[in-house]
Amino acid sequence: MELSKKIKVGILSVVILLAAAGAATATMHAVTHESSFCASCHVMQNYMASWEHSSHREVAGCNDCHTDQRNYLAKTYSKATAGARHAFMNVIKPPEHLKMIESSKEVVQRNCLRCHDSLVEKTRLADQDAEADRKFCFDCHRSTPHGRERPTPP
Amino acid sequence: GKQPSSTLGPINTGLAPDEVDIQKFAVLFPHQYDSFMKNAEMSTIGTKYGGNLEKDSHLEKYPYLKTLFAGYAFSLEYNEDRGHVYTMRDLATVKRVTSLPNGKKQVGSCMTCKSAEVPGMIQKMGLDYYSTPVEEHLKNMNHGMSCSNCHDPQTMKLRVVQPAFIDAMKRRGEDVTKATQQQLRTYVCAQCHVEYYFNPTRQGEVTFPWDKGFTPDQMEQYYNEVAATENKFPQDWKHPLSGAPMLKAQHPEFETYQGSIHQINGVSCADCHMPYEKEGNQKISSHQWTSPLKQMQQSCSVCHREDMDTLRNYVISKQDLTFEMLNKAGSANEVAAKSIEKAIQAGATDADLTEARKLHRSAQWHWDIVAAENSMGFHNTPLTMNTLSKAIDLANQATMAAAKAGKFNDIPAATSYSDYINERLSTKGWPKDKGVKMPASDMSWK
Amino acid sequence: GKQPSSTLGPINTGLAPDEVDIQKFAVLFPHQYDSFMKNAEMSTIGTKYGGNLEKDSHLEKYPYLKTLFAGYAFSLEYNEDRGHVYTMRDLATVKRVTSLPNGKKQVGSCMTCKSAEVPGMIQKMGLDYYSTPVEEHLKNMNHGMSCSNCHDPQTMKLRVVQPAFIDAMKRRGEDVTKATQQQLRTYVCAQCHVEYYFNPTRQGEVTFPWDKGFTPDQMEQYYNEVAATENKFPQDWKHPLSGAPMLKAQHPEFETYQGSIHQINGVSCADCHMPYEKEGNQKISSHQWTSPLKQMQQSCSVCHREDMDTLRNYVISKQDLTFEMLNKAGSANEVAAKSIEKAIQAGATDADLTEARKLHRSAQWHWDIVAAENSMGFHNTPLTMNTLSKAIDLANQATMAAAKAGKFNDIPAATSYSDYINERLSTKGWPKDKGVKMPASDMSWK
Ligand code: HEC
Ligand code: HEC
Ligand code: HEC
Ligand code: HEC
Ligand code: HEC
Ligand code: HEC
Ligand code: HEC
Ligand code: HEC
Ligand code: HEC
Ligand code: HEC
Ligand code: HEC
Ligand code: HEC
Ligand code: HEC
Ligand code: HEC
Ligand SMILES: [Ca+2]
Ligand SMILES: [Ca+2]
Repeated sequence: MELSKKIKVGILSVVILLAAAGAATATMHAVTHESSFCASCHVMQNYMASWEHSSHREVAGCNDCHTDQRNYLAKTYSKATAGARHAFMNVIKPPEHLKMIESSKEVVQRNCLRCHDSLVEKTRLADQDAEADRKFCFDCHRSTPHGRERPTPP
Repeated sequence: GKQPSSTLGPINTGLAPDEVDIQKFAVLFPHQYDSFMKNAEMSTIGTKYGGNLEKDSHLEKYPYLKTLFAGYAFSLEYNEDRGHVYTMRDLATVKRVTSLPNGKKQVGSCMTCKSAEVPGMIQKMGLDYYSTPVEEHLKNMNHGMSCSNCHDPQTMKLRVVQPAFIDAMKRRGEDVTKATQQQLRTYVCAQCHVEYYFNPTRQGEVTFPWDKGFTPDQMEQYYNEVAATENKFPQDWKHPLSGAPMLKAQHPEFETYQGSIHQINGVSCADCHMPYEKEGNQKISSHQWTSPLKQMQQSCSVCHREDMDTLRNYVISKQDLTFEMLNKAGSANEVAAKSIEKAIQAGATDADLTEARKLHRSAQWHWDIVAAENSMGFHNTPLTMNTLSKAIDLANQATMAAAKAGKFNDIPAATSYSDYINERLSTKGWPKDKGVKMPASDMSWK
Repeated sequence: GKQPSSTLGPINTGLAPDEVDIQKFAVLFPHQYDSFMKNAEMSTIGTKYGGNLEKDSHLEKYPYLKTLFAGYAFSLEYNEDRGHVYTMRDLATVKRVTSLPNGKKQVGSCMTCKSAEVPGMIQKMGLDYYSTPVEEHLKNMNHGMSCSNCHDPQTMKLRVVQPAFIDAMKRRGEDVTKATQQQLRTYVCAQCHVEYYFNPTRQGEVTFPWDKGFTPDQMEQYYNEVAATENKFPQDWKHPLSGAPMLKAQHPEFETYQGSIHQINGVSCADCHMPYEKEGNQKISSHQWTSPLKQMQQSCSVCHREDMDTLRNYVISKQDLTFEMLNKAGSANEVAAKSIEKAIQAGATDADLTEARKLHRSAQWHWDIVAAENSMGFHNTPLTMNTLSKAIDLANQATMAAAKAGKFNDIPAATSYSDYINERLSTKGWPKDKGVKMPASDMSWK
């Protein structure tokens, strides 16, 4: 990553934290709302690219799946903590291959259900909340929406 | 967190806790019931080694079985499995039950995996359930497999009821009544699709040989070191040609699956054999258990993106390689049995033959644990093939030991049945465009 | 959108079209060059059966090799492979080259996969290149493997230059000079990581036995039906114990890979063995070819989501099952050789032994095609295991045929080397926390 971008991101991460902590929460949400915001990071570009080719492109953006949508507070908290962590990691040393952390999985799973609950309402797919070996939607839907292969970003 | 409101949620069916009558469930869950009744459909379209075909005879397909099972009930009649609606019918009509020699009667233990009434009967009758003849039981029983084999009738939650399974897992240190839902999606099947024997010290109680582990070698060790001594179960039968104390393996799907690539990735039996399918705008779990190769769009394509014909061809190519080894192991076991017979005729004593018989028992066990498994190696190809290579080697060793004991060197020639077997395979249901579809058949047992 | 600046557009290096000197490339592509030079690093950390360890002796690890390769150069010295920077050094110092009996000189054909200079030499010398001794060639050659083995020096596009590969594929009807980029990501490796023989009718020209197909059975058929007759190549050597005309298999990575699950999914050698990695701020293809198990984050997690330790353990469990069969096949072949020897001593004639020798040749071929392959079954487990089961069965059949020919029944006992072999394995580089790391070693050959 070029230096100018590094600085931008550094500033951004500080802004995210401050904004969330302070009064500018609304502004933070506005900035981070678009999927293109996520893709402003180098390591996010693969995910942007695969999402852009998925059937979800028109119906769900990054935040629809990856941020906690239960209420405004949860949303703010999840954006702020995840945002700050990503920005931090991005400056230190972005890993070559990303994997969702456990708490992110819960968030995404809830979001799948947010949209598809009626489809699965006759099944027991949401019954396994607390179980360690629970199956997530994306354990079967392995290519939704990011495809299977995740080459390192160029 | 809070459950999204629209999922199935807690159910109260209002049924009795010990309800077994499938019709009572049918009214409440018509989709699953309809799906269940499709188990009557028979076809092999899309599958080379599996599918569902009425009484497709193993004895006819694999001619060497007559020698391998000589002197044992499995040489009377032994067929490819078919749908869950036929469990009672097939039990009631198979010659292994109806035509035992010398008026012998088949024991009740056989019912254990055929009807939803069994757990209740065991509760009532105790061990007498096992020793009562099948034909007695058949007269009194009105239900085959039903929803309650896997579901709690009141909540419809998955649960296991098979005493043999619960006990065997307990001996391994696992309390399966506390299993997670994900585990249960495999455990409900493991109630029946497993290797078993009838414990003579407990009136023939159905028992699973897992104390030392699930691999063919570990189960064999259990038979040799625990079942034979503690439970006085030295053998299933004595082979009339070789005089060896033999073991019979039965449908070890669950055991074979352990350690496979799908199992370590958390894939359950239900994921492949009960894929979600759409009924209107909702998903339900298919309750038509059959070869997933007949329905790969549902069973495989959510996880696998490759073209399903490519994947099917790959699976079949693995099965072909397994099949070739299986038949080699079968024919090598035939030679072993005949060689020991020859040694006996040449005057070898029991003492001379100890080694050869030990090898024969072990060789046929390793062949059978694959032959009796129903996926032609798919469920765990590396383990299956390793096992077959042992079967082949052990059978050859048995033959060599027999030659030594009988002091002969003109070892009986192995018969290659492959042309016959392949020919028969290609006329019954394969290739897939020729696959056989048959109408539903009689399910009654009275 | 705009191309990210780091991808390679059309390149004009300004180098000569036949440039072979790696230093000339180094200046232009320092990252790939640095990566290439890491091939000197030696370690087995993370891998049980592979890795890269200086002169790890196969003869010492598998004691039965002394019998199997008796009378042949491979019984002099035979080591685990190591990095591409050592090709010339290892060729120049191995006893198969330096210490042939009776002052025999190893032929130039051996250089073929060791240096970038070879294609140019063949162009200049014609078939004389192959018959000129290695030691002659070594004096004149200044380059080992280099970029030009796989890249066009002017454009850096992938291309193949090995005449044996181009010809063999042409005989199969494929023009590999027209191969796609994706194919080339495998074909560049297939120039060398393949089975070969030296054609006696063409001064020992390196030739690949693929006219009938890539499976062990198809290559064997080619050797028996084409090489033996048309090309007067009946054998690699005559086994001194059994008198059978033997075949030696060499590194059939490419052949084994055909039809595997990864191959049918379009995965190339480079995908696993040359994963993308970051060099500074650039993404490059790793040019450090070694066991991918040492770098699973790069090699596997691009496609596989499971935890890499779980995946590694699974891979090793498959390799363990393969390894067990491999050693059984090795020891069965030892018994076969000794049994035929015993029959000869007992007075069996060549005519009596025809069958036994045919079986011995075929048995050892099936063992060797796996033993010589470098992934311990990983590249194609089903095919590998099927092949080993044939090796075991054929070796046992050879033994029985020998017993018949020699009219004896006390067949030599098989030695189980497994304790020794496992013990040695666990002291050299495994388990992974004990893995051995060694400093780079000498690469020179003059
Ligand atoms: C339809 C829901 C959905 C949308 C929209 C979505 N994602 Fe994802 N995302 C997922 C799922 C599911 C996974 C986990 C994939 C897996 O484990 O195979 C994931 C994983 C990730 C990961 C972690 C890598 C991994 O494989 O675990 C990143 C980074 C990511 N997504 C970024 C994005 C970005 C950036 C966008 C928008 C451009 C986006 N996602 C849009 C569902 C979504
Ligand atoms: C400042 C750069 C940057 C931005 C902007 C960014 N990410 Fe990330 N993201 C990263 C880095 C770096 C990691 C790896 C962090 C780690 O390994 O802990 C990461 C990891 C992830 C992961 C996997 C780890 C986890 O938390 O489960 C997900 C999912 C993800 N990002 C989604 C998103 C989404 C959605 C957005 C937009 C709302 C986004 N990212 C915006 C840099 C960024
Ligand atoms: C914001 C709403 C929303 C979220 C969140 C969402 N989806 Fe969807 N999804 C949709 C809609 C709408 C469609 C139909 C799109 C179409 O057919 O073009 C769809 C289509 C699908 C399909 C069928 C098409 C395909 O791509 O295979 C699958 C499977 C699916 N979603 C799974 C998931 C999973 C798994 C998640 C969570 C990781 C998820 N969805 C999250 C709205 C959503
Ligand atoms: C990854 C998918 C998958 C999983 C998981 C799986 N199976 Fe199978 N099963 C198959 C395939 C494929 C076949 C082969 C069918 C054929 O040859 O037509 C098969 C065959 C069978 C058969 C024989 C079907 C027939 O047509 O006669 C039975 C019985 C069976 N499996 C039971 C089980 C049980 C019990 C489990 C869990 C322990 C299980 N399977 C797990 C895919 C799976
Ligand atoms: C531990 C459970 C279990 C026990 C005990 C059991 N079975 Fe089965 N049986 C099964 C399963 C599972 C299948 C389907 C798989 C197969 O056929 O391999 C089956 C299939 C059958 C079939 C149809 C296929 C065929 O073999 O012709 C018959 C008939 C049958 N069993 C009879 C019996 C008899 C007789 C006994 C007692 C000697 C018995 N079963 C004991 C589980 C069991
Ligand atoms: C051999 C075991 C077995 C039998 C018999 C069985 N089921 Fe199921 N059933 C399952 C499994 C496994 C699931 C998936 C549950 C899960 O994932 O939580 C399931 C799921 C269900 C569900 C939840 C919704 C769905 O479709 O996923 C209902 C309702 C249901 N079954 C009804 C029935 C009825 C009615 C019968 C009898 C006609 C029946 N089942 C027989 C194993 C069985
Ligand atoms: C109560 C015992 C029992 C349980 C529980 C059970 N099975 Fe079966 N299964 C049988 C028997 C018995 C047969 C053979 C019926 C026959 O051939 O008459 C059979 C046959 C099958 C077949 C062959 C059908 C065909 O098309 O050839 C499949 C596949 C199968 N079972 C899968 C499963 C799966 C998956 C589960 C768990 C979800 C399961 N079974 C649970 C006893 C059981
Ligand atoms: C065990 C595997 C499995 C799991 C877990 C799973 N699904 Fe599915 N899903 C399937 C299968 C199989 C289908 C295809 C059904 C069909 O085509 O009939 C499907 C289809 C779908 C579809 C597409 C339906 C259409 O219109 O094509 C959506 C959306 C979906 N699932 C969402 C989800 C969500 C949300 C979850 C988690 C709550 C989930 N799935 C969990 C196996 C699974
Ligand atoms: C719930 C997910 C899931 C389902 C359903 C599933 N698989 Fe798989 N399959 C996997 C995973 C995970 C692997 C391991 C490799 C990987 O990570 O992709 C795998 C590996 C394989 C392989 C390579 C290993 C081997 O056994 O040779 C084959 C072939 C395969 N699957 C076939 C099938 C077939 C056929 C079906 C349907 C009958 C099926 N799978 C259903 C997840 C699944
Ligand atoms: C899907 C990944 C994958 C592909 C594709 C692949 N390999 Fe491998 N290769 C492996 C693994 C894993 C091993 C085993 C390494 C070990 O045991 O440590 C291996 C081992 C090897 C070795 C021995 C390495 C050593 O440590 O001594 C060679 C040489 C090799 N492969 C060459 C090839 C060639 C040539 C091709 C293409 C025809 C190929 N490989 C394709 C994964 C792969
Ligand atoms: C078709 C290409 C090819 C030809 C011809 C060839 N090699 Fe190799 N050689 C390889 C490959 C590939 C490896 C690495 C894989 C392996 O060792 O199995 C190798 C490894 C070696 C090694 C290092 C490992 C060991 O075996 O000790 C030596 C030494 C060697 N070759 C000598 C020779 C000699 C001597 C000849 C001629 C008799 C020869 N090579 C002919 C391709 C070839
Ligand atoms: C054994 C074969 C082989 C050798 C030797 C080799 N390369 Fe490569 N190289 C490849 C392959 C395969 C690729 C991937 C090309 C692709 O996918 O387009 C590659 C890619 C490259 C690229 C393109 C950028 C990249 O990293 O993907 C450059 C530049 C390169 N190699 C330079 C070199 C140099 C310099 C040397 C000598 C020091 C060298 N190569 C030796 C096989 C080889
Ligand atoms: C010009 C011939 C040639 C080409 C082309 C070639 N190799 Fe090799 N390879 C060799 C030789 C020779 C050795 C053994 C060197 C030694 O042991 O001295 C070897 C060794 C290896 C090893 C073992 C390294 C270790 O750590 O033990 C791997 C892995 C390997 N090659 C992979 C590949 C791959 C992948 C390609 C293609 C991208 C390739 N090779 C192309 C000749 C070649
Ligand atoms: C370019 C993609 C790709 C790469 C890189 C890759 N794989 Fe795979 N792998 C697959 C696919 C595709 C399958 C087939 C099953 C499926 O569809 O998931 C598979 C199947 C497997 C299986 C199950 C079949 C078997 O061989 O037992 C294993 C194990 C496996 N891979 C291990 C590895 C390892 C280890 C590596 C790294 C050395 C690796 N793979 C690299 C794509 C890949
Ligand atoms: Ca049994
Ligand atoms: Ca050769």
